[in-house]
Amino acid sequence: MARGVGSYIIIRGLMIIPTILILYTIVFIFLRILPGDPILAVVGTKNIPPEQLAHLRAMAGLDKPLYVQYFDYLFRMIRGDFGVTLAFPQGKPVWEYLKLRFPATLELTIFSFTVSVLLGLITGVIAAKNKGTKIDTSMRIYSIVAYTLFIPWFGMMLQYLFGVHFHLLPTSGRIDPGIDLQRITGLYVLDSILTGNWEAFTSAIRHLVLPSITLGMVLSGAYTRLVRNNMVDVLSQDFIRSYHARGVKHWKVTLYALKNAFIPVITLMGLQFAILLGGAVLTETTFSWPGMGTFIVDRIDYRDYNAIQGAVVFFAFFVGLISLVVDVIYALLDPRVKY
Amino acid sequence: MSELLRVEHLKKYFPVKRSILEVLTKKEEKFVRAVDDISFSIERGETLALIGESGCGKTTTGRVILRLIEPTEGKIIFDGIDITKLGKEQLREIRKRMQMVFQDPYASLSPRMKIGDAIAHPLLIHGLADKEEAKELALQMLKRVGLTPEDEFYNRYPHHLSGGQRQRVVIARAMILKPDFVVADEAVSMIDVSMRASILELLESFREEYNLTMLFITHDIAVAKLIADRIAVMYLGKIVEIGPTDEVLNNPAHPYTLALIQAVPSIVKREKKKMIEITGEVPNAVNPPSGCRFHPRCPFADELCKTKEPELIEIGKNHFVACHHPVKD
Amino acid sequence: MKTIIDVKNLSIYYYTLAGIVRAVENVSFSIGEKEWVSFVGESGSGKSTVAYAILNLVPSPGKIVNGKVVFNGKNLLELDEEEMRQIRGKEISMVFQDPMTSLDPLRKVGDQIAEVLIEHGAEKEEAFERAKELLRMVNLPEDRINYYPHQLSGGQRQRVAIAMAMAFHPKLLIADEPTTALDVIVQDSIMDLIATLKSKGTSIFFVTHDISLAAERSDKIAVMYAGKLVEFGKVEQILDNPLHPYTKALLESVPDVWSERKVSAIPGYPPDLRNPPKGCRFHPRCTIFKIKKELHGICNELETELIEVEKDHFVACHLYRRR
Amino acid sequence: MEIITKIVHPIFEKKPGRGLLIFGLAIVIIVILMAIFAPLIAPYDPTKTSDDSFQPPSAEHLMGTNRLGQDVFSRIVWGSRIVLYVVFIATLLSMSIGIPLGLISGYHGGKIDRALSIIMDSIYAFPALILAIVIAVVLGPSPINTAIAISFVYVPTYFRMVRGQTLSLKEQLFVEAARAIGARDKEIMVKYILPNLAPTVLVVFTLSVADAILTEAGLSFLGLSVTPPTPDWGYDLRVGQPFLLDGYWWLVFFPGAMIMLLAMAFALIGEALSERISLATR
Repeated sequence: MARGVGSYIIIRGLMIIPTILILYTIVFIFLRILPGDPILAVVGTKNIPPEQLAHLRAMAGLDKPLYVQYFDYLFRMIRGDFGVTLAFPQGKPVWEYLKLRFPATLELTIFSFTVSVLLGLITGVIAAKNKGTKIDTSMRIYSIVAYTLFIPWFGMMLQYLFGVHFHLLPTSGRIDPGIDLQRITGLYVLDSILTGNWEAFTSAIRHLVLPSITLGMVLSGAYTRLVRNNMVDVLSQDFIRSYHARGVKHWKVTLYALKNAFIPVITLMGLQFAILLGGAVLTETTFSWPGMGTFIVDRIDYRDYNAIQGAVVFFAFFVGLISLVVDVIYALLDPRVKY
Repeated sequence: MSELLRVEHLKKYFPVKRSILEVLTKKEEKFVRAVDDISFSIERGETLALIGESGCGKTTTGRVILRLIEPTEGKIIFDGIDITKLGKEQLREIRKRMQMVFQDPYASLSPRMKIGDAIAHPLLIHGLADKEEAKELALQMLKRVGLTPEDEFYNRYPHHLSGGQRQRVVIARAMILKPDFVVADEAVSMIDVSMRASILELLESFREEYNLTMLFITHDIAVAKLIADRIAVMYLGKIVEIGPTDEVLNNPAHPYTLALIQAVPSIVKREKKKMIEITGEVPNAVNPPSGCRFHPRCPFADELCKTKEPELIEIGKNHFVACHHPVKD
Repeated sequence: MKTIIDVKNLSIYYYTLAGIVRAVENVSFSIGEKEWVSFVGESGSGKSTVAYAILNLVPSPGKIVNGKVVFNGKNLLELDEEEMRQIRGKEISMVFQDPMTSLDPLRKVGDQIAEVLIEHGAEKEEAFERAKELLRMVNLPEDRINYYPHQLSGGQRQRVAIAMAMAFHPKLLIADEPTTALDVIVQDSIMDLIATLKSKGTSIFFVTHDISLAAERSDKIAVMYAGKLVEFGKVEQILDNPLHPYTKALLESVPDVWSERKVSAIPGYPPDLRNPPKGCRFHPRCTIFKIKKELHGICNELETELIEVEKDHFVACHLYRRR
Repeated sequence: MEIITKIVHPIFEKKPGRGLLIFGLAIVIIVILMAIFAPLIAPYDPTKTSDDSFQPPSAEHLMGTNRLGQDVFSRIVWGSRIVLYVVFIATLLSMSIGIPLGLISGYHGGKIDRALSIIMDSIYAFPALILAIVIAVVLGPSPINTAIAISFVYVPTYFRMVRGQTLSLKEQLFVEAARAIGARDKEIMVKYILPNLAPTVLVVFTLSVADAILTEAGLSFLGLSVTPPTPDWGYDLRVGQPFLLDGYWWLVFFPGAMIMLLAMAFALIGEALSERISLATR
């Protein structure tokens, strides 16, 4: 059994390679093959000395034929070299930025993810247990409204309410300026726990509240819906009725139903995580959160193609990893999955 | 009487789905031997019932004969033509003469097609009528199968109809081309008991009208008795016994046939005495037992049965059995 | 004979969006000790709904609108949730139609069997020992306790379901079409198992659409049509001397391996129970009603009542009205 | 007239989801009318600046004015044009690529199907907004480019849905029945599979429009869709944000509320439709 799971993980891990390659290729095609010279875009003017242009091209690796560029970049990336920035500050390894920015995004997404799953589970189970009543309808409307919330707008409304109006919570950044926190993982909450820095811990949590509620709530809608529908479906199944017919206690049956209803939700979690990352770009921009999203947006302003490519391909790796984790969890929970 | 359909050494193996791990480690590909070398023929105007438990390959046999799925091996000779060799267009031509009635009337009609159009469609596909004529013929057909008022039924969708009514539509669609041969796959098993007889009557009436030849696939021996001239019993992809209906039912020669008949509940014969005690369940068709496939469950099995596969031998007039130790009464 | 369960004037309606479906109307019957009673009827006749009502498990949107289910001197429909739970699985147990869906796919068979015992007070270890024993009793190897349901065949799963139902020597077993999804040979063996249970003192409430299956091992047969109990009596009474026109027609429509008679269908279709026919619910399909003009104004107007025409033989038809 | 009642009647029929459907349709129709009649509805020129900056909502300026003294209400009215234009072009494009591809790929199967599926799955698994950002950056800010960027990321949605449905429909007995009566592949796809896809396509259409509205707004919020001074909801939100902390809430409240309302309207229609379909097929 254990060996089965191990080799399943390896095989599934190998299967994310084509996914990453495809995304890399798409991004490469868009950024390199479509018309427009990225260097000129960075510089923003055509009046630039030819030797400087040539230098920039060489730095970006643009002086080689396309197919060489394609494989060159691919192999360097596997070694963790994501190229260098083209725009200010020129020539800095993109990896340096990713190392700095990714933990911020990860922290935000972990908290938002937790918020969304918890909210979705609670609302979904409530709706299913009250199927066909007004409560069910209001949960359904909640799921639609949550799903269609526009992140920046919702974020700003929360900022206005809790930041401007009540002065309860900070509206931007990850931590109060002036707090000194030793960086270990880059996840501030974790780092502050590890170093026992409670001032930093409170500050980090307070900064996380609004962004993660914003992002988490928007994504909870999909869970509400799926949990509700699965739960209704499972509750109407024979095996639930036969649990009751065997005199199994009510709360236990609910638990078993929830377990069965949860299995399809795991698949959704993988897909939702991707949406979460997309939403993180907007959330980070809204809350000036120094993560991957704001990094990409900053680089857009400079038209820094190298940096954008690096960040996006990095995202592709991350998405692939998440889908792997999700599949493994699924296989462990559902005995029907064959490794 | 002449022969209309002859099946020779027909095989259908389905590959077993392998997991990614198994594909990558080059684990040997396995097959479900759904139909494993069967031969039989049907005379013009005759009804042959193919009976057996689920998974014995009877439904696969029906689908392969119409080439709805491709056979792995063997010949299917319909009116002198080996249809396994036909190309796409030739096959379409011959399908005018070979039709099918399906088990599940809830699934065999497109939910978004009016039932009248569903009945008329075969005519249009084969260019046998223009739209007007096809509609006229479909209306007549609706009336013929008892769905009246027919112009009202024409415009209904399947979900407005009961199971019995839908099955009439399915029969009408199959019969509108006036076929020579029909495969009826469990045509009444999903219909409510009180209406089964009327569906059988309907099939019977078409059989008389068109001198239909029929392969009637069923798990219900009582139904087979009602409609069939001959019965073929399948077990694990093989025909184990074939013969005239009364012969097979009253003098079953294969122990499996005997077990099957004895298990059928009856109102007339309520008191049961067990003639044969069989054990276990139908084995996996991926690795069927050696020799006679029934030997692990058969009370009469000996060494011979484990090693040598029995062939169909004639034990009475037109009555064949594949058993080393046929049951005698 | 001692009565095990006594059902009186049971009515169950389904409150659907499309209207109120009168699935069961005014059904009364009783089952004696060690008695096997088979409920026969077509789909939609309400036979399964009656079965669920005994355990007060009618699926939503169904509601028991009237009636009593008296068991051990108590009306089960008035018990609170905990009292009812104590009875379910211990004194009355149930086997469902589709063995593919009646076991939890995520839990091992052994855990599910042991749970019944634990829920009714057994210790954990003792429960697993007993689970193995129960599996042996239904002719399954005891190592099956470590299997998941999807690793078993349909027949094996139904055996597991019966094993669970046998856990406490229940007074009553409710079997809702337990063999419909199975092949004849397996069906026969499952019927044997149920018969074993009966021989140990359990009464059987058996639901089936197949009257020939009911013919074999039952003591009594109850025929339901469109939510009503139309005839109830001993097997010989029902099969050899059917009184209700529906019972007669039903018997004539069933093909039988050992009979040479022709079969004939019952004309027409079962009624829509949102709007059942007035009077006798069978009258639109009844051939006698069609022929006998003098019944017009009676069968299509007056409600029928279940009348005892001979000892133990009840029928709900105006032809047998007390005059 | 009869045709109109035929279309309108089923909407008002008393079935579950009627309220949602009517509410959603009403908002969509209002926004469409707003876009068509923008010159008549908007009281001011949306791009004309004035000295009346940061005016709170009043009778004169229903939704106040922004930093440049432009009338927020007029900008919202005109902004509806961009949103609808971008979203409908994008959806149309992704549908016309995704649906036929999914149908053919699912029906015929084989190597091409497998290759297409892997590609589509990869794109689908990736955050749509980030991919749209990359494409929008490369193509440059203009409504049509935004539409292309959005359409690219929604092709997999249609492809996967149509392919999946086709795969399951293909296994349905009625498709086998169609083959048994001698129907050709083309006839099976057009007459038997496509009509049965229609309801799901309709639902996915409304939901993906809702999604596309949010993506468009997201892109323009990041400054990737239009160039100033074109009125656009997402862009106005971006421009208004720095002044939120000063209490000028109306700069962001109204444009954002419109984005959400429109997206919600489509999602509600989709919800109501899917409920009706599931009821009808039961």
